[in-house]
Amino acid sequence: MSKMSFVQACNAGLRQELERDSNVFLMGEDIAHYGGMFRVTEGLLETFGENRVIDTPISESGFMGMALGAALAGKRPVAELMFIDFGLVAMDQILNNIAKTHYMSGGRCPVPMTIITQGGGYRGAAAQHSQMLEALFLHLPGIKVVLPSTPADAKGLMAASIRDDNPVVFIGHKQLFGKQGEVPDGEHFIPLGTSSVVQEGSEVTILTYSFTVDLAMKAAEAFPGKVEIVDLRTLNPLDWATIESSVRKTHRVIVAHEAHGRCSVASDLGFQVQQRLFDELDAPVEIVAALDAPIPFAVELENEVLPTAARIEAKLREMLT
Amino acid sequence: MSKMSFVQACNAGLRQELERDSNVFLMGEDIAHYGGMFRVTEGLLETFGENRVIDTPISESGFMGMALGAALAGKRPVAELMFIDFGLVAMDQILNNIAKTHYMSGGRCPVPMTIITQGGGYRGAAAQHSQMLEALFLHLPGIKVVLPSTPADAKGLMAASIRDDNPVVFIGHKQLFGKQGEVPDGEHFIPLGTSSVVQEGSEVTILTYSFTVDLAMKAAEAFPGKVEIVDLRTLNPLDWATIESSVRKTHRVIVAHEAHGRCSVASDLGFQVQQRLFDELDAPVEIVAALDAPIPFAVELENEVLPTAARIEAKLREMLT
Amino acid sequence: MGHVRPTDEQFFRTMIRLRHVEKALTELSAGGQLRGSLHLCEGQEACPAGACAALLKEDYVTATYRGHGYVLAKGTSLNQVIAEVLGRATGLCKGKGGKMHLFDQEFGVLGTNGIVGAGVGTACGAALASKLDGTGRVALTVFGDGANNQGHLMECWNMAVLYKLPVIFFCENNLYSEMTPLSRSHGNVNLSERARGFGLHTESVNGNDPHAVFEVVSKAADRGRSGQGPTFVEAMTYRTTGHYQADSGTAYRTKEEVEDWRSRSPILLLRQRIGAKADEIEAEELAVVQASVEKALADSVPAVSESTTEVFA
Amino acid sequence: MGHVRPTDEQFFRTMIRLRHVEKALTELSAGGQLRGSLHLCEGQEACPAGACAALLKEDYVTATYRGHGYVLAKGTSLNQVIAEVLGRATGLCKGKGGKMHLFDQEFGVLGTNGIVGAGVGTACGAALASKLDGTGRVALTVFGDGANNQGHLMECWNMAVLYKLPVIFFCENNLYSEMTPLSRSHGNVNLSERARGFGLHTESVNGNDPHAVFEVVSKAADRGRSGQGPTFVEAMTYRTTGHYQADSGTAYRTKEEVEDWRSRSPILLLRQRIGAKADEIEAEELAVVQASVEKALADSVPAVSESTTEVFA
Ligand SMILES: Cc1ncc(C[n+]2csc(CCOP(=O)(O)OP(=O)(O)O)c2C)c(N)n1
Ligand SMILES: Cc1ncc(C[n+]2csc(CCOP(=O)(O)OP(=O)(O)O)c2C)c(N)n1
Ligand SMILES: [Mg+2]
Ligand SMILES: [Mg+2]
Repeated sequence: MSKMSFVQACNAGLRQELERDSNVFLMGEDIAHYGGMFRVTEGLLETFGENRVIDTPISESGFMGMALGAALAGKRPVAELMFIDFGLVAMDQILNNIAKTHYMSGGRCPVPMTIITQGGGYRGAAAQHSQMLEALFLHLPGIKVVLPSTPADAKGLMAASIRDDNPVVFIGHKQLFGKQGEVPDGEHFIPLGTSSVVQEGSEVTILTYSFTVDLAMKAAEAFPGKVEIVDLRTLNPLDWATIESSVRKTHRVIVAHEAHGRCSVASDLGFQVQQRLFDELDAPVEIVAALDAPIPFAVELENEVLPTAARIEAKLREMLT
Repeated sequence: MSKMSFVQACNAGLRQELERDSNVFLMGEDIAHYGGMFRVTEGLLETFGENRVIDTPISESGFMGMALGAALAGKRPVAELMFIDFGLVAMDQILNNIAKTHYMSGGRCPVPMTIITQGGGYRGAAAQHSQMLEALFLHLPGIKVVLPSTPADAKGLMAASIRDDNPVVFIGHKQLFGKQGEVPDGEHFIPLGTSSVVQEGSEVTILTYSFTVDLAMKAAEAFPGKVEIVDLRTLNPLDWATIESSVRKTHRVIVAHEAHGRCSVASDLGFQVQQRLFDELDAPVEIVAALDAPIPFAVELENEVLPTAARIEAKLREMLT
Repeated sequence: MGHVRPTDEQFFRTMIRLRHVEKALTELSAGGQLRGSLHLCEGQEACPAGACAALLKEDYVTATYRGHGYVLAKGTSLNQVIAEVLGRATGLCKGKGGKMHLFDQEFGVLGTNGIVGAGVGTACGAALASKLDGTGRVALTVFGDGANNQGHLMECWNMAVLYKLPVIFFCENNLYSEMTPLSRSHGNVNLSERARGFGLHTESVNGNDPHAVFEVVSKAADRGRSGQGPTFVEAMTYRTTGHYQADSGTAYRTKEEVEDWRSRSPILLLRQRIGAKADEIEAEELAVVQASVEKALADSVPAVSESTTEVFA
Repeated sequence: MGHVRPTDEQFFRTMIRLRHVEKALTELSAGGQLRGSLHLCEGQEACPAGACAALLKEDYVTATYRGHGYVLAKGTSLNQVIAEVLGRATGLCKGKGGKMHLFDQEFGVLGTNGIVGAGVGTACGAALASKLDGTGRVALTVFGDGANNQGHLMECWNMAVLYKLPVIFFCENNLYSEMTPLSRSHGNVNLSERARGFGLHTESVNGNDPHAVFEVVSKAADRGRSGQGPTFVEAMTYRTTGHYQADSGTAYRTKEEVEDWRSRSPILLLRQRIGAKADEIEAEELAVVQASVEKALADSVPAVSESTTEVFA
């Protein structure tokens, strides 16, 4: 084990996979010579050279398409979107092509590529640099979605994402990038579709992921022993077994995330829990999500629109009394 | 009243608004000289001239951006996406810019523009020409979404969409385009946010919209008097009052739509109904939606992936027994 | 490198087969046995025939909704293509893809595509893979004149030059994008000039002459294989049918214009050159196509249980 | 048409104010009073000063995250801009937009933008409106060298030529996109050449000379107003700071290169020409900026209840 930041753990995960499989290569803006805007790819050019770590122009649609093509030609590309918000210029490549190619080809063409990116707010980055857009990648079938919340998970899930034979979107979070944690040395791999119960509790389950895990942990401090927190880690595939057993234990559920609420992961899981486990529920499933407004700039407004530990705590209090 | 097709009603709605307000103009591919791939804009160039009905290159991102700019400069652009699937190449303009401008500008810059388009399957148009993508426009705040199911609604909601001072996405459906119905002559306007109870019933409510309304009506034939069908017509704004009173009456809800299920309108409404009306429900909210696969080409597969009247009927039977 | 130039007869064979495929599909569509839109390439057959003849089996191709000709000319099984278009379980993509989505890894066919221009990135990525691995494979990507206005392509052109990718941008300039003529979609109708602005090497070619197409694509492939980077090929051609089966093709073009191009159709020209042998070849190919259609019609349809498999690998 | 060319002193005033705005913001950012990324235009001041002087109040501008200089030079209230960047209720956009999202309909400011190139379509649309309504307004849209590789722009260039829009594509070529030099992002580093391929009229200009910038933008505006269509202006300039506040700007550029450009900074050059008067003007502008910052710091922050208002009009 070594103590390192989330970013360093991502870097370690990339390094591990670059070493392991010569078909893995990286592409993205400012990732090679500069080492990445957030240092995720620092030092990789030096170790692996220009054929494995490639700087791209500001052409997300173009290079996402290229990642698809390279994947079809036998490589395992890892393409970085500097901010997930910028993925919107490449949405046709991602949703109409990358997500659908394996199916449309009748299984002839697997697409073993990974999109690495980061999202999230709380930084005054305003409406176009603060979003959590995982729901957009989940609505249409064909893409796996991974959102680790700890350095160790970042490394292990990075490995799983890259080794998966399907398109995977791996999403970090600005607020997590500096987070420190113990990370296994050497080969580390966490299978997609495994969630992690980060805190056990008896009265209410919080289903959450990414930076909101930290907020939920903080919120739960006021209710010792009562709050079970499931870090979902991957949203497709989903670890239903863990969700189900937690709900059967607590009979109350909050889904908490930072993304907006409508047509979201929160309402999706909220719906699915009530649909599958209706008779287990002692109260309606509740969600904590961003309020219905673009992410504002001013700190007072941003902290109102985005979920906070206080808001989760208030929801817990409501449910527990 | 005159009998006309859904397409003719859209055309009548456009004509009405072009006549009413000289700031309204149309832009899109093959819409002017050819009259539109689906004849929605037929004859409008002849009446209103080249400054009001403009053919564009195949540059959806570019002309969506231009519609935004023209709206900010005082016009009321109506921009056509020939298929909603093609909207994915313009997603940055739509979600990062068009949807957010009014809010980001602190209310200084309203964006009175309309995107007209069509989606939907059952036609062998396969994975990239058959999608229902309304959820993508609903997840992020800032866009109104309208999906009429009858010619009369198409005309009245077209007017409301164009007159609204906000971005509105108006979505037709391939299977509805030929549908005939009585349409009010002269000025016709249906406010956004009003749903329509197309059939009353006592035992179960189906919340639905677009072509799925027709499927639901067919499915309900087997259960006379029992099925209440609410055609939502607009998904943002939502007519909660009508939904709520229907649920209070039937205590059972199915949300049925053609789009995929995850992070969808169906799971969103399913969640919201259980959250707001938990104690009113005699059974979990159920959904009928596309199965988790891209839309396949072969008829046998497409009819399995997309909802059918038979599938809705089966779900009704399950709930009613 | 590359292939030996086919003879007139060989080109004629490729093209006449394609013509009969299209005839058969048009009939099946009219008869309700074929679903969805059918985008034909009648009149443009010299492009797929000439271009694919210049490629090796392991080279890559991506093309458009109008691109079945490239798939066939590249070597993919006719039976599988016909079965796919008819939605059969035996189809190239098991009936899941359909006519707009043909994939065949074996022959480097990385997809026809329903989104204008979207396959261009795919081809550049395959070319990048080829460059990284030093395999010498080239990628040919086919798109229309109208597709030049989709931003994705221009991003790819730049990257292809920047990375010196072994990719051939093959633009079928048939003067119209759907019903819109070049003059109403392009500020500068000289497409090659625009491409040159990106630093692309360009070639213009008579897209109705398979030999000429073969030649420029061979040269472009050589350029790619020898590390000289991408080529933009503008092939002047014309579709003598409508944009798709429901378009007569005459609402926006004069009959004279269509007739003029019809009289210069590559099949017609080669038929004149070959003489009597042409009928013989045609009869053979017609028989092949008919057999293929009959086989496909008799093939079983996909099992409903297939509908949600293969979403993921 | 257009404005009278400003004097050296007037240009100096505009630029030195901008410089002090940036200094003040940098300090506030370092002190933790200013949130988020701060993209400075130090060294590039002649571009906003020269370009906006050539526009009329009712003309339109869209710019980038680095575009506050254009907003100020266009006429928007300094107090409102500073208050916005500090997230105050009195801000131009009530604290909702923030530094990357400045909008001011009164002065035709249709947005700075956080997405590379995304404001280009907006400007073309405003230009289209101007053309449809015959108002004679022109639209100037500012973007960087790197933005040229975003497909959206190229789609817009084509449409601007096709529709003869009164739009000025103003490219600040500062040789780098973030930390990447032109040579690693462009297959052809001659940006004007690429633009000409679209049929665009182009002008290259020393972007560190406000008079020269004024001149070409005036000419471009005249072209637009008189129905001759769009112009692509390539202004050669350099940011003498990092890409944003957290970037020293020297990890990917040599100190010599930065120093060389610093010695040719437009503010330095004009200061030398103006002489003593420069200090006087600077003192005045510094005072204005300081007062504005003090005022904004004292202004109240937005009410929490504002957070979900104005999503819709
Ligand atoms: C992004 C996108 N926009 C629009 C369409 C609809 N569409 C299909 S084909 C076509 C015309 C393409 O013209 P061109 O590129 O010249 O190719 P051609 O059909 O002439 O071979 C259009 C607009 C689409 N499929 N994708
Ligand atoms: C679509 C998109 N991709 C990437 C980014 C991240 N980004 C912000 S500024 C920038 C560099 C832009 O360079 P250039 O256009 O030369 O403008 P400059 O910053 O030099 O003024 C990048 C890549 C973004 N904001 N939007
Ligand atoms: Mg064409
Ligand atoms: Mg730059």
